[in-house]
Amino acid sequence: MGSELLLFYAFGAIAIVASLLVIAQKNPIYSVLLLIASFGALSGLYVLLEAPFVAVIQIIVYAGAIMVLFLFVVMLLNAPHEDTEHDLHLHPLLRGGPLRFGAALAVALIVELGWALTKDGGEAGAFPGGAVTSVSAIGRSLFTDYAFAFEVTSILILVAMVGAVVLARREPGTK
Amino acid sequence: MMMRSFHAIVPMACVAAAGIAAMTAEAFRGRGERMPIGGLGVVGLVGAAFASIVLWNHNVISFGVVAADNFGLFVTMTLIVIGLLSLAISAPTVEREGLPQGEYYALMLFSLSGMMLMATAVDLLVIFLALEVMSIGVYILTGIRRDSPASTEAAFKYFLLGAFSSAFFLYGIAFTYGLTGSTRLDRIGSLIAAQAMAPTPMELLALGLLFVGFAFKVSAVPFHMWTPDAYEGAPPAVTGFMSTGVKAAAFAAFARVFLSAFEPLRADWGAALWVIAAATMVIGTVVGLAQSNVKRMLAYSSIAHGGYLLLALLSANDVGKGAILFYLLSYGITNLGAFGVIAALDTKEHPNDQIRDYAGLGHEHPGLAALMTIFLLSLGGFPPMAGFIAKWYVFSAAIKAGYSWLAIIGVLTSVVSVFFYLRIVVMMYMTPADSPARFPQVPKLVAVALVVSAVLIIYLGILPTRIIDLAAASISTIF
Amino acid sequence: MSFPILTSLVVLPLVGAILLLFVNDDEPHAGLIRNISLVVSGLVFAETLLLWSRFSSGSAEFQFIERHDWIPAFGITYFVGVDGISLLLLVLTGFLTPLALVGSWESVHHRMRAFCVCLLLLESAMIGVFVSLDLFLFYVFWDAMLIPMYFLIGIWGYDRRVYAALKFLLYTMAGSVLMLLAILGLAYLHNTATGVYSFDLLKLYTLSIPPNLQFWFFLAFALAFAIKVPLFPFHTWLPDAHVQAPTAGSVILAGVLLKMGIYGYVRFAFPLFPIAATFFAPYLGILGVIGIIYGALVAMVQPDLKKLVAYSSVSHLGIVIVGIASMTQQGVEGGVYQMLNHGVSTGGLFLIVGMLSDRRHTRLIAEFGGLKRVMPHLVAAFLIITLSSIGLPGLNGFVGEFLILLGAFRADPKLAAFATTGVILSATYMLWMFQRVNYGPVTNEKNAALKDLSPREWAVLVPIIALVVLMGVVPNLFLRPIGPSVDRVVNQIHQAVPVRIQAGR
Amino acid sequence: MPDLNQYLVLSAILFGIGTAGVFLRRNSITVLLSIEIMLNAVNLTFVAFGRALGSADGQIIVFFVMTVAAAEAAVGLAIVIGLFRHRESLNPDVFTTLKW
Amino acid sequence: MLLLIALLPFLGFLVNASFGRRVSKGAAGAVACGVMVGSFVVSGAAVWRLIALPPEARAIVQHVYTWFSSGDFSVAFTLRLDPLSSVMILVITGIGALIHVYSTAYMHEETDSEFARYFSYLNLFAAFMLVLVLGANMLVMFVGWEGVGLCSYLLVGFWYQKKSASDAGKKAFIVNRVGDFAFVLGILLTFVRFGSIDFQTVAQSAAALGPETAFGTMSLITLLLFIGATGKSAQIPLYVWLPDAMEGPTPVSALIHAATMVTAGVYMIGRNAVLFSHAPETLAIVAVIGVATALMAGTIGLVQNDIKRVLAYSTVSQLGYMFLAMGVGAFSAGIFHLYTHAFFKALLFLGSGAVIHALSGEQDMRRMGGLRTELPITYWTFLIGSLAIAGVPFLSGFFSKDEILYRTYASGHTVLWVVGLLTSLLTAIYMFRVVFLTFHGERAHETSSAGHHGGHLHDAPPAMALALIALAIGAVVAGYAGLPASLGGSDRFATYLQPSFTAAPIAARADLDAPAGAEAAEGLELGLMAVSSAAALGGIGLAFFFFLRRKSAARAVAERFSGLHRLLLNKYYVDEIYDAAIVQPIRIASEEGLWKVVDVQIIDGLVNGVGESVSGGGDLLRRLQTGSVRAYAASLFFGVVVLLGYLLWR
Repeated sequence: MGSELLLFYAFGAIAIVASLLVIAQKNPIYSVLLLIASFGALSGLYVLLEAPFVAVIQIIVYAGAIMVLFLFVVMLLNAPHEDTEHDLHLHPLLRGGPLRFGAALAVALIVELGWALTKDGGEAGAFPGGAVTSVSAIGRSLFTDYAFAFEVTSILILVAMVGAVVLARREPGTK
Repeated sequence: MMMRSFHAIVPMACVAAAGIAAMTAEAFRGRGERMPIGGLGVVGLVGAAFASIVLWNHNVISFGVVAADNFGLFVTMTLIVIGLLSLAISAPTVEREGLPQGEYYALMLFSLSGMMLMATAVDLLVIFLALEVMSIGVYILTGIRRDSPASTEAAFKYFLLGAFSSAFFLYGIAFTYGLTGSTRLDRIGSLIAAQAMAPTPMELLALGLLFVGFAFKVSAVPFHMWTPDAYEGAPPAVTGFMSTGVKAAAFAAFARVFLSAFEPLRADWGAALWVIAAATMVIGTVVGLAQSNVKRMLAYSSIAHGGYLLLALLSANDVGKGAILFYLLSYGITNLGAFGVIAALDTKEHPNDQIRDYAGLGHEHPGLAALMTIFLLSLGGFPPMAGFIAKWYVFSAAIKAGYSWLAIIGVLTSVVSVFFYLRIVVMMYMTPADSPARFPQVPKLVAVALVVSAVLIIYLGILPTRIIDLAAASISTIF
Repeated sequence: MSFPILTSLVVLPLVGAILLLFVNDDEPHAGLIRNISLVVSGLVFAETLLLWSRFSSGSAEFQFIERHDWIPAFGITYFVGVDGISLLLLVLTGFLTPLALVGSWESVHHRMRAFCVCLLLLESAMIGVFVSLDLFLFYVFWDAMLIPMYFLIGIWGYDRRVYAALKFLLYTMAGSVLMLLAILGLAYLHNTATGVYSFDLLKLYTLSIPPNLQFWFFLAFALAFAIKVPLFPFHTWLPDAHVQAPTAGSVILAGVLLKMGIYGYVRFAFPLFPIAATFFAPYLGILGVIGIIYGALVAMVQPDLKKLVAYSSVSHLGIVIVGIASMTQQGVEGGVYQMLNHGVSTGGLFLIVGMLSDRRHTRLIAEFGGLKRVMPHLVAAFLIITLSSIGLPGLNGFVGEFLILLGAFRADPKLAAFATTGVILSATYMLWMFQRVNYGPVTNEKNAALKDLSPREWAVLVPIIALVVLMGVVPNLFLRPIGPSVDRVVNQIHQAVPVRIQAGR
Repeated sequence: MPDLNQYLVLSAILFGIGTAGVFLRRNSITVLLSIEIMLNAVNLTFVAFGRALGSADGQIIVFFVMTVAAAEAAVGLAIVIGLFRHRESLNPDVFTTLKW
Repeated sequence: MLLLIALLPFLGFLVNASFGRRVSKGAAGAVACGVMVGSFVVSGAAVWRLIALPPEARAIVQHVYTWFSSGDFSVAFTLRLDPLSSVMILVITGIGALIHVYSTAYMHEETDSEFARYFSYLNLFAAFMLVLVLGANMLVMFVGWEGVGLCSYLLVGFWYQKKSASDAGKKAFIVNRVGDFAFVLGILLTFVRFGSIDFQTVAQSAAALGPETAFGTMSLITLLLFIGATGKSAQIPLYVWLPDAMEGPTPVSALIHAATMVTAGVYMIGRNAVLFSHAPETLAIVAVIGVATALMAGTIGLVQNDIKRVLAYSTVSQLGYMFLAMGVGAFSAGIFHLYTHAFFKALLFLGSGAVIHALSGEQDMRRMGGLRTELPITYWTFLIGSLAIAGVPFLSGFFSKDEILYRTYASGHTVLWVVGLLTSLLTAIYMFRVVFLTFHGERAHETSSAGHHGGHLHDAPPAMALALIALAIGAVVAGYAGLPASLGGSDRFATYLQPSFTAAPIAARADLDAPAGAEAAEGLELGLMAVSSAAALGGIGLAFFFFLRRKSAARAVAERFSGLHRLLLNKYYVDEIYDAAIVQPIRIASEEGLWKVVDVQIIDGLVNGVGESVSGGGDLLRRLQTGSVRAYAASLFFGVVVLLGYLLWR
């Protein structure tokens, strides 16, 4: 089954590199596009995990909808390049040094997580057979066991919608 | 018992319905037409109150994820009180700032329902969703004064950090799920208890990450940085709402998760919580001393109060659990009262939110000043106010659990905190006003709300027995 | 059950305060406000006297007990009662409040209503402190007391009032919160011992507390009370508070509030933690002696009358501490009696200083001089009160002092010898002050035209002087109720303490 | 065939990158993107666990997470727009009127 | 009855204090004198009843009420009349009455209210003095003790507008307080030791024990009591207040600072005779202090120019005599001298008062002289007084002083006797210096008084004259009450007093008194009398030579020993030393050290420092709140990492 491993590494590499580039970019447009790429890789991984449903909505919802929203906003604000330290006299705590310290923190976190997860002995090792793949099964439990959660999300979306309108709506007066 | 299985969600359903009603009402509101939209909220809340009274003592569980046990219901009631007061004190803000009524009240009610859900949910996923409902609503309310940069900035910071922390929280849920194959607290609890002796690193990860999520919501040091900014930027009424409601809901869930599911791992999180509680009390108080803006000062004070609540959580004996509930109630009423006063004084041209601005309030609005004094004294923990009983309750829990040093830190910080509460009193009574007639008229509704909360505070301060018994009873039903 | 006289004592001033809230706070109503509050406080005084007359002096037990559940979940009860020790302190409170009120008739000009309300609330809280036999209740009153006092100083005080008020409040609180923890600890101990929480003093008396805990608890209590007394070196809030407080504030502060520290020792700290108390008493006594000498010396050189009296309080209360620290019948009884004396005479001194500063709007000794020629009556009263605070036999000060010294001498002669130097020092600073203020020619012509006592001021001073003489000539009248209770306390301590520790001191 | 831990480590790395992004970038939108990265990392974890446990729950939870992500994105972007209206900038460090 | 004695003057005080300012001087004076006379009569009656009793049982006790009591301690306000106190009350009421009468004339210039105030104080004094001597236990005595101190404070500072006067009053009170400090301790120790403070009880329990061989508790008690006495009776080291006390009106000096109050110390020792006689160590100290004081005061008296100051120092010196007597165990002798001294010293003061009155306030003897002719009554009475004090044979002073010297010698303290003798020589000298400078020689006409008195001075008005003459008679005859056996008397005074100095009627007398009746002793006594009489006369002679005949010689001597002269003139600089060594250091240390540094800076600084450091910390910490959301995220993230790290690698 080497191919799966190979694919795993390929997708994984793409995801990581793409994400790194996302946060390495100065221009948000590129960031967004790169993020879409990494999401693509992720959906690939979902396929490997025998979760076609997730893989699909990953593309449709995430890459399709959310990222487009981002892109739209970036365009709307015709995203300026982010300004550098020299453009604004910064509080000492925000200069490069502290930020590098932040990066170090990130590394530390990864180390911690990695250590914890790998040290966690093999009992959660290779996957068992028989993953749930059928969309119908998912749908069924979604609307039975998770019906309430589903309703909650409806409220959530409603709130988000109202909020987005309230906040982003241009003032009646202005311009 | 004949309770049908979805009844547990009735309270929050009422509130959410009220929210939707508010929106629709707004939709049909003609330009410039005045409509008592807040009233709808009141109706919903009263309904919710009625529902929860009926549900009392029945331990209904709906969909296996929402448990209307007495603990949850007590918090729900607290939230209802908070909601009513918030609606009342919101009136002037909405009027003067010309905020979109419908949206404002709708959002407030939605996030309230989220809070209630958070308080009653027994499933991590649902807790997460509820938390999101609550938070997103509050983010928006924070930034609802679109024309004010501060407000938007506050919303931005709050939102960003909130999203950041909820990502950690979610990650924690993921690990928990991975470990236990479920997100139900009861199953998690039993599985963790099974191997509590030697927790696997992943368990600890899950623990830590969930901890972070809650710690952020209750603004515990060092996850507190957002609090002052958000509180200062938001409209005072909203600040009052979130400083009490969010705390209440978050603490309810915090207690539920950590005192039931993760209780077996106390050995691991106890010490961490010790440090965090101490740091929270100290930082909240000490930095509060240095503030010149009332809202910001009260933000730090609320951080400090979070510290006391953490202390109660830490010393989670029978006393402590009751203490959490009682403290949440009294603190909620008190703090809302204080912010109510701020809201009543807040106008577009004179925000009146600097401590200096309170000079001479004692002369111009004796009543208002007196009320403010009561609230501040209660926050400072003076008898015969609710705050005193609450603090005393917490500290007795701490003493009983043997956390004497934390208790000492607690009492000392509360003395220090008295200093900055009294700074306002000094301004109101002992400093002559520099520019007279800055203060607006206080709307009837607000006045009533404030008086009611003051009365409640004193009632809780003098005759707390009934509530204490209720609290004790509620925690005895679960964990 | 009989008429709840103690509760009515606590409630009466409250009612008065609430009553006042219905009167407009403006100039035309000022008189009405004054009269209402005066009547109320007068009634309170009358009721305290009634209490005294009903009190059976022979018994050492608590009387007029009322006990109702309050917060049953924690065994908190509304439990009040008086014994000989608290009885007279109640009377003192009742006696001084009206005087303080009348004494600050002129000096308070703005917000009369708020002033009277604060004073009445304060009185209610003070009475509460003296009657409560439930530690929780006690603490509630103890803390509640601070607020009105804070306002009295902060609003109607002199130029640096805000600083003084805050200092008073925070300093006192800082001490008392630790006591709160100790109280909780006690209740918890009672819980572990008997399975139920209880803040009931009488139950806690019987609780056997391990010595190491006793030490911590005692320290917590002792600190709270030491700050209140104020015991050297915790006294620095006192001069500020006194100097800045309005006359009424100073009178109540010196007359009653300071006593609560001593009262606390006698009622709570000593009997609750006898072993620790016996261990620490000598050190307490030493601090007391330092206080006597230090306070006197510092008082001697004060340029400000109020400051001088404030430091003299430090000195006088040092003597009282020495007395109670001796843990002998005479010492403690004298201490209790001296509390009353100090309340009367220092209260009187502050009233007189108030009258002077009402006339001249200054309290600097250098500003006065030769007053005897201008206002012989005031000076005569001043002289008598001065003498009483010097401790002249035949006036009240002496009896208490002598009993204290006797008690102290039995416990530790050397200490007593040092304490006795107070006899010299008090005379020195008081007479020097008296001479500079009243004798010599009238140097400052501002003083030349001062009016002598007004009828109102007569009304304030006569009762005090009468009491000064009465308490000096027939002390037994007052000592009779005190004796048995003190006896009870002293025995309580000595029985609870293993012999070797007593031998240790 | 890759086993669970490899997926977990991968997601951990992604999560770390996301966190780093939150305070390394000086562009609000990129910061939001970083948060999205974090959420996706979590999703990966969920799915992996679901697969390991052989249950559909993981996938369903992911579905909910995505909804949340969408909601957050919407609100977040709305706020960003509001900010931009005030300051004509996306640099989070510009918005420091509230401090101390 | 006994209470009445003290009560009458007290009533007088009340009346004058409350109504005095409204009634005329006549009325006020009448009240004051009336109560004194009344009290004298009552005392007389009381004493009469006392003497009627058999010697062993001579005591009248009146228990008034229990003053205060606590536990096993209880003070009864009890009055007790016994031979000793009977002498005292007669002296107090008798001489007191005379001085009251005298004062009505002397104080006549004062305004009505001042006049009334004066007499109210004077009555109050008498009342307290009587309580002092009648008190049956130490505390009641202490009441009087402090009371008289108060009155002396008030009367010395009577002319309060004069700073010197109010200073003197304050000084008197405070110095006395130093003594009282010891007195109180003495009382405490007595109670702790004997379980009672009643004189009788203490005496009996003391008598039960033998005399102490080493310095023990009783010695300590007595020493403390004696220190108290030195305060009241102006002995070294606490005598300094008495000369200043002359700032008061002269009658006051006569009554308080000569006749009665200052002798309280002597009386108190007599009261505790048994106790003292059981503490030989203390007795020795008493004797030495007494004689030293006598000598020192005498020397100072030699050179003073203020007539009242001379008398003041002579009082100090005479008191020294009395203590000497007490110190050698001759209690009766001491009291005897107290009694005679009361007469002639009061007389001398009143005489000087008459002079001052006549010269309208002049007190400097260098501005007097030649008044003999103009003030005959004053002169003669004053002369008698001087002769009496000088110890010229067959006047009262002679008997009492010789009694003391004899006892001293007889008890083997030869050195003390020599010093005593020397002192009596000095006494004669300085007294007659006064006489000659004041009344003889030619009138110094530059006196300010001459002006408005139109050159002619008028002698003492009747009221004053009456007092003077009465006292003069006393000064002559009083001594015969104690005519010693050696001169054919029977020493009745001593025998009368004896019961008071013994614990119980049947207590060994021998250890108290040297055998008075022994033949050998008589010869010795006569011899000593001759010596001291010679000293007295010699002294008068010297004074005559130096201060009347050859003034230049006096000046020459003064210049010869100018150093010594200045030393004496400045009273050995004792006041200055006290001021520099005690008063100023304490004052400065308290102000600059205790108050401004310890209190304000250290203690209060600490308190405020805590507050400031806390708020300072707040200022510091709030800087972390940079306002940048990314910094916040960093802090949050930091928290996460640390927390996880802790949990994982705990």
